[in-house]
Amino acid sequence: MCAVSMIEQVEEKVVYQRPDSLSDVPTHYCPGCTHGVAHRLVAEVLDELGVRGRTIGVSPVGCAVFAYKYFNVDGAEAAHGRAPAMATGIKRTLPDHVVFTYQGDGDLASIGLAEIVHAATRGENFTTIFINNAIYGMTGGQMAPTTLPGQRTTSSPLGRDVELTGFPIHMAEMLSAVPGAAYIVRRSLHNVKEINRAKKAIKTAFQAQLAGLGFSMVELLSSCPTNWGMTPVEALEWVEDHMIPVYPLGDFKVLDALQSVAKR
Amino acid sequence: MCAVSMIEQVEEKVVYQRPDSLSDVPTHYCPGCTHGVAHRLVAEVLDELGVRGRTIGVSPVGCAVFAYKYFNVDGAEAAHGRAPAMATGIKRTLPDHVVFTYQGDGDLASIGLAEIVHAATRGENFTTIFINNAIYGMTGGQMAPTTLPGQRTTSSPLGRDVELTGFPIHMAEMLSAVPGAAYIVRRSLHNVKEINRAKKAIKTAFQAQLAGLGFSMVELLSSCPTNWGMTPVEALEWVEDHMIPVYPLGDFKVLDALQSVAKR
Amino acid sequence: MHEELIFAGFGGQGVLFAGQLLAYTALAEEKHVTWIPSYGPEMRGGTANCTVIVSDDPIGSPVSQHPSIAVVFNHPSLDKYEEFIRPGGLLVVNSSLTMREPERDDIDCALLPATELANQLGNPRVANMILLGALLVHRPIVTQATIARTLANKLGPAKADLCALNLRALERGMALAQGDPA
Amino acid sequence: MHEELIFAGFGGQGVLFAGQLLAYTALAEEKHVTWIPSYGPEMRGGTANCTVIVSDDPIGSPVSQHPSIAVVFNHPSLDKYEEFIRPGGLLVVNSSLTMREPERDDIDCALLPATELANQLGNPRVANMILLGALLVHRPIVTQATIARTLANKLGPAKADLCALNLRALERGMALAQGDPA
Amino acid sequence: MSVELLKGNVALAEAAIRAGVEAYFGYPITPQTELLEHMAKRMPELGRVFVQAESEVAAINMVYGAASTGVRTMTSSSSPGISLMQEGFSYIAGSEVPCVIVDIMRGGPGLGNIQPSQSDYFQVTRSAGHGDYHPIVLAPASVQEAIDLMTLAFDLADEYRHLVFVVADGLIGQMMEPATLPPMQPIRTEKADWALTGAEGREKRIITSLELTAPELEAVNLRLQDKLQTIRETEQRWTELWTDDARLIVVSYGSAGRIAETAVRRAREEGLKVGLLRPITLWPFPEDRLSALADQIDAFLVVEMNAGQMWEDVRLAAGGQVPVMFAGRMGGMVPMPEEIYEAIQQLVEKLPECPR
Amino acid sequence: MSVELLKGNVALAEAAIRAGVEAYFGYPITPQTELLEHMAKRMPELGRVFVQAESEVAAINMVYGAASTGVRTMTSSSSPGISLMQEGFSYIAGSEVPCVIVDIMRGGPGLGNIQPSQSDYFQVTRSAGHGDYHPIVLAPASVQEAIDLMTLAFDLADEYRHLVFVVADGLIGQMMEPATLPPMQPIRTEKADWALTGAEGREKRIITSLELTAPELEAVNLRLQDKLQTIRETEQRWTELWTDDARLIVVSYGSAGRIAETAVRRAREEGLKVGLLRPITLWPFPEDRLSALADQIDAFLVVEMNAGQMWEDVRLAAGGQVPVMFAGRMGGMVPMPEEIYEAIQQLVEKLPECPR
Amino acid sequence: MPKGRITINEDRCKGCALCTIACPQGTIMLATDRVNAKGYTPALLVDPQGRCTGCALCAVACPDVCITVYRSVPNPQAAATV
Amino acid sequence: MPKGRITINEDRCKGCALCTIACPQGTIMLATDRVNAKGYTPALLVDPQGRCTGCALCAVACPDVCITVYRSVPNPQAAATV
Ligand SMILES: Cc1ncc(C[n+]2csc(CCOP(=O)(O)OP(=O)(O)O)c2C)c(N)n1
Ligand SMILES: Cc1ncc(C[n+]2csc(CCOP(=O)(O)OP(=O)(O)O)c2C)c(N)n1
Ligand code: SF4
Ligand code: SF4
Ligand code: SF4
Ligand code: SF4
Ligand code: SF4
Ligand code: SF4
Ligand SMILES: [Mg+2]
Ligand SMILES: [Mg+2]
Repeated sequence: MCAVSMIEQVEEKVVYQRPDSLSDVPTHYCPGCTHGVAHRLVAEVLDELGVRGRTIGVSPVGCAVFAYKYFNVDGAEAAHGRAPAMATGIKRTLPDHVVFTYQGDGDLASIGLAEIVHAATRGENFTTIFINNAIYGMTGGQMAPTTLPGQRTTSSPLGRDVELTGFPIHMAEMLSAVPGAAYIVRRSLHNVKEINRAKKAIKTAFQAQLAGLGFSMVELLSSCPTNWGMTPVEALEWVEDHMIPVYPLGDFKVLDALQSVAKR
Repeated sequence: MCAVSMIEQVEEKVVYQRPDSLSDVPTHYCPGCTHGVAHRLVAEVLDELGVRGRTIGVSPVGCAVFAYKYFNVDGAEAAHGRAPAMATGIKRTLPDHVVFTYQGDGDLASIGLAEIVHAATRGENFTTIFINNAIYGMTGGQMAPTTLPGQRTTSSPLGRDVELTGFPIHMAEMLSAVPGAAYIVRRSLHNVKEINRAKKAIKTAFQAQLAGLGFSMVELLSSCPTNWGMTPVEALEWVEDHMIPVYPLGDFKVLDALQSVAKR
Repeated sequence: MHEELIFAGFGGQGVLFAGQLLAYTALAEEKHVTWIPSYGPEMRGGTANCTVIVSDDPIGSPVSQHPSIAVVFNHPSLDKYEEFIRPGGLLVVNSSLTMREPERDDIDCALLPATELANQLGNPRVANMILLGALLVHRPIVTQATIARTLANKLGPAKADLCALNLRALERGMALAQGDPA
Repeated sequence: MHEELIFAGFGGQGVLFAGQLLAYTALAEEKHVTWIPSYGPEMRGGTANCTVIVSDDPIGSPVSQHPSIAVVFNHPSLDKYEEFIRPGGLLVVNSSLTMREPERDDIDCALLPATELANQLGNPRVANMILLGALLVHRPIVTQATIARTLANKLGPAKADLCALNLRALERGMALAQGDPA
Repeated sequence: MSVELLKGNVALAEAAIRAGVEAYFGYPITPQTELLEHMAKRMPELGRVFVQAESEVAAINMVYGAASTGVRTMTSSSSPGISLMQEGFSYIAGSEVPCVIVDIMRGGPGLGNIQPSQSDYFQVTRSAGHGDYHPIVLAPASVQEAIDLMTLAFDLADEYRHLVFVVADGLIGQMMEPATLPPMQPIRTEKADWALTGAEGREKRIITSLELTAPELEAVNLRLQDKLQTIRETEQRWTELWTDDARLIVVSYGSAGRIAETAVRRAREEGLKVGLLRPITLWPFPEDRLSALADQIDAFLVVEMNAGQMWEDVRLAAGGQVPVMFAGRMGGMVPMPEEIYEAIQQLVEKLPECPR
Repeated sequence: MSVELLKGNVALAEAAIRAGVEAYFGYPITPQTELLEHMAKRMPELGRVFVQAESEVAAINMVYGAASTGVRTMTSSSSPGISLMQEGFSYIAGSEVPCVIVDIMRGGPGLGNIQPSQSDYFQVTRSAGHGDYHPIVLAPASVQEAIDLMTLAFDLADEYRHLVFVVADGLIGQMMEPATLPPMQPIRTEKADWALTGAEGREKRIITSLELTAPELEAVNLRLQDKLQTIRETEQRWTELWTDDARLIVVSYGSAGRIAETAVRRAREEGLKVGLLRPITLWPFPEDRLSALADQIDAFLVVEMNAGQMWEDVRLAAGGQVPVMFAGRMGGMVPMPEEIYEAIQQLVEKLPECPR
Repeated sequence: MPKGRITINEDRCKGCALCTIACPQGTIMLATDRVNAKGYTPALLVDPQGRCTGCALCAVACPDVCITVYRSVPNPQAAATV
Repeated sequence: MPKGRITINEDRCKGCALCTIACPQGTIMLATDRVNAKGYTPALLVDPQGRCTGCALCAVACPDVCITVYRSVPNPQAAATV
């Protein structure tokens, strides 16, 4: 009785629901793939900053190729690795708009390396969300430049041999050395705490862009249960146990100017 | 008289002459262009290491496009910026041969950025001679990624504007961060002392390759009197006064293993 | 004889393997045969399909818009393929993972709770064999004997038990299909 | 009238400018005209050449394998172009920087120590005008008056002195050419 | 509109500016570099976008991005650079955004040289990248025509939401010739209804060339083919001289075309019944006019600075009615009027006396 | 040689290995990835070179390097990746080093999709890069033929020091079919007299595509054109069925060709006088045989998985003697035997009764 | 301890179980008895004792944005009557 | 102080003058009276007092490898006779 009357005396409010910047459609991602989490975080940030209506997203070629369907903003689908060049063309002609690229590690660190490094070097004022899952997801699990030493992939069946293929490439570190970069950090999506930290970073990156400070990138360690051959839960453990030791989380470049901005 | 008899009593020996690894042909370089000096140093090193007969040089697209004519070794002419990829193909099939690329800054740092970074990342065991003259020489003096802030070029007629085009790119520093790199240094060709230091570095780079230690690169600050609009002598002063402050000379990566090797 | 078959379900259900086993067996029986999977990003979301064509004549197209036989391992596949089957064709359904009956009345239908049956046999992964068994009862494309031989070759002596289990599942499927009056 | 001219020398000798001035002047005199430089890596080593075609008819090819006139500013250019001039053509030579006489006897030749003369006039860079002057005596393609006007327009009032100097050089070249019996 | 002495590359750049190009992205390459250099000077002056890209691959993808926002945009390059842009062209064609590309062709294959050549006719007319499409291709034969076609190029690009190439070679790019520039056009203010401008207060818009299922992608291709068919029917352009009573017609474009004109004029002076047809659109190829002429004449002579590429188009248009001969030079060699004249002469001698 | 059930992509890779390929360089792309993956497994096992390049641009330039040392080398990709290799192809053609490229075409333009398509026919036959040349192009219609042509490809590449393409699509690349692999060939030990091997004890050797002056580059091009002419005269390949008494001949290659065969067989069963000609070399195109057939028949029907590209070659070969019709699908749609049969039927009805 | 509840969009759910490990109250589990139209076993809130606090950690973890979270807050005027 | 001399390949010389500033003895200068076949004013050794030490700095500085350097070394047996 009492309990019942209690309930009558309280009202319920929604504390979590889908952000407006994320279209209400199912994604094609595999079960437990954290691409979906990354999408949601970006969408939440666009909502919070109130820039949905003047944002243009550039999708990569990779599993996120359909990102333009999922983000509820104007979008373009770039050629493999060329999202930073396409974003340059967009941002230069629409300097007051918010422009971001969403790229995988094959897209950004392999075929698109020159484009991302030069965009950062020129200090292009857009934001890049970099999904590092240590593999080529869409094409079925080949080795990426980010693949861990010894990691088995369909193009390194005996495990990545560093003698023949070299060591993993560290994009956040590399790009942080470039003067044109304003904000370069690495985060992970393997648990709720890190997901929340990742969201803060994404927000700061977009704030850097809004403040016109130059190139900003958030590298996100992400899972690929399908091509890693794990359950989604195992995959998150693998991110924590194997990826983070190779790809330490942290802030690699934060312009002083940002300290103030990020406060907003 | 006495002097005369003196002279009769001495014999004369050649202390300097053209190295065998440099073909006895005139070059097409402009008067005072230090590309010629870089060529000679590489040739002298190949002679001293006695590897001329098993060396393959890869020419760039740039003023050094005819390097294959000048070096008295087997040679290939790569596509613009792709010399590291071509060298990878050559070295992988001829692992016991000595392979080097000779590239300008437009070739290596602009269009060919992905190829050089990935060759270094894979630890390809060849040597790169990188001629940084802060300009696109062959095409008539356009801005390069290495062009100094404020420097006037035919594509930055009011001087390089860092707001729009970013700051100069530092390849030696960038590549030194890559695990696959064994030896990465920057030298200059603006006077005899530095020329001699440059030669030592070139020798060490080739020794690193002979020892199978991985990727080696010597960045050489070089002059372009023609496109800088200076006399050859003024151009060397400009290297010293303006380039070196932006591109500090030094050793950015030297594998410990090399200390011993270089002694040889 | 010319049959165009589609096997459709999730990854992990042995969909592609069932198709390949049929293809290898048809080859052993010296028939013309092609096998082709659905490939690329369609795989995202974990669906797995393949088309097998078995014929007495050389095969032109290895893909088919109107298969004569569809073997559906789950509900989405039922929804996707039922309509495309040629009239007079055959639809084999894993009723364990489908939430409705087939609607077509111009085709033969065989419904088996293959996943449950497989669980009874101790391994959910052999549901594919149960469905294949039912298929062969309705359309004797290849003989049980050749399948047994082919399977033995493929799995090799090391996996003899697995082979046995698969054959039991095949027989289970055949038995059930004989029983039911489709 | 249809003349195909080649101007050849080093960079810095005003080779291209001489050609352009002629082209602008011909345009002012409403003739058909084209100007085209040799371009690209040929520039390495500092050579500078251009081809000017002046004609009463529309011009097809702006380049010429057999020019009717060659103006050579230095020795290498003399060696390179003498042989290609059409019979009956004209060769104007800067004898200050050439180490031999022309060999052809089926063409007109005008030799002037243009660099020395220019130095006498106080500026080695006007050797080009001296050679141009000589050229116009032998082949009056355009009038001195129009050149003067064109030059004034190009250089503008700011550079009046330079303009004057150039014209003096032009006249010097014409005078000499009139004098010499080529 | 005063007549000036203008360099082809500079004229192309300034004509684009006056046509309202808002963004230029390019990478230096001889013999088109003066175009980029003129843009480097002028675009910032005018508060417009100039970016020297890190490569041709980047340049064309920057163009793709800028074009997606609905501004007039362009790039320029030469043969090897155009090869590197192939993927980008294909994406642009698939997404149907308008842009203009200038290709100042040089001798190939490979690094080849920088001399004038027309050896990339197939590359631009047949397959500017993978997939089923043809860009619109305009070929000027003079500096003045280069200016006029540059303006047309932007109008066609916008009208059809398609790529338009302006192709020439070092002769036209490097030459100075008397020409007149058009007045400066105002920059368009209103944006097209497909352009990416931010989804504020409207449905979001997408620029993509991706269609995962075959039926969807076939539909896209059918639409694209319809568009190309319309272009084929409405945009064939050419000029002709002395074709009315000609027995032999020389077909030649661009630099080769202007040189051929000298040869044909000479042949007419000699009383030979020779005409000239100079295609201005290489795609759509002026096939209708050529087929019509094929009925009236005894032969075509195709003159190109390549091994015989447009030759195929002329043969297709002639449909076997009359012989189609070819005369060409390669590797940067420029055919001289004399040699073309000789080719004409020899051919005319072979021709049957005809009643007409 | 036992018959196995082999996947097209895997069969291509293993056939290349057995043909003695010493170095493979590639970048993943659907629908050819299994080829790269097979190489990743097998090449290291055999102590041969496998490198997953950072991009297709890098891959083709690695091939260029390896080919310069005189080893058998190859790469594989699909449409967008092939577009990125255009510059590299052109350099390889200009330097005349042998190599093999596999192109498993997909629907375009742009990213398009990964479904089977033949829409890059022009790209491979007309202009694999800038400059005047054609690569040799082989088009298998079955897994067995893919194996056989792979071996041939390396032999032709070496014989002519030229690029050889093996082109197919997802149907053949992804399909498993019964086929037999050839025995493993020993790796060649002696090197060609142009290969870069180090100048010890001999004149140095150069691999380049650069010729600065026009006369030199024209000479190079004339040599190249001679070589292509020889190839044209000696290497045209095709198969034909029921052409002897056919009134209508269907011309179709690769996947479309095998499907067309089903339709033509059906038509024969119905008593229609229809034949099939399936080009195996797309370049050189079997034009001589087609011209000969054009005399005997009433019409050609071209069937392609594109908007009509080989169609041009058939029209050129037919030289206007007989009508050349076209039926095609695009965007990854695979024509079904039924629809091809219908096209045949309709066409046959239109054909004039002929005495023969 | 605030009271909460969640609703899960079963059709969107891919049964990845990431929400189940994210929930500190252990009140989410995957269905064992059925699959959704996509063929996945959807997640369910199983919270007889009303332990869900509405902390939304599950929603933060869900890659497919299937979860909406509600939290009960005391109704002021009701509070007044207490 | 060792004695030296140099020979300069005049046809190859481009008159860039880099050798002239490299020479510590100041014994090299560019011709003023003539140009070579390429049209450049070649470098010359002007060393009446034999100040050239054969240090080869000029050769090291020359981009066109025009300079050959010789150095006189005491002839042992001659030395013996002294
Ligand atoms: C030019 C080109 N090359 C290759 C491909 C094939 N391809 C598609 S996605 C992809 C890599 C995807 O990996 P990644 O960028 O890491 O994204 P992920 O799928 O892992 O999120 C490749 C190689 C292509 N579409 N285009
Ligand atoms: C694909 C391609 N793009 C552009 C060019 C034109 N090009 C030739 S050399 C060169 C740059 C040369 O500059 P750099 O590499 O710095 O060499 P340098 O001449 O200064 O020694 C360019 C852009 C080309 N040949 N190929
Ligand atoms: S393949 Fe990997 S990255 Fe791609 S959707 Fe599946 S899990 Fe995610
Ligand atoms: S242009 Fe510059 S880099 Fe090139 S040769 Fe001349 S001086 Fe040297
Ligand atoms: S809101 Fe919190 S307590 Fe409730 S189900 Fe989600 S995670 Fe568990
Ligand atoms: S996390 Fe989302 S998709 Fe995964 S099981 Fe839970 S509700 Fe379903
Ligand atoms: S060797 Fe030494 S001293 Fe002699 S000229 Fe050369 S630099 Fe001068
Ligand atoms: S450095 Fe060499 S090229 Fe220059 S002036 Fe001296 S000798 Fe001549
Ligand atoms: Mg990835
Ligand atoms: Mg440079």
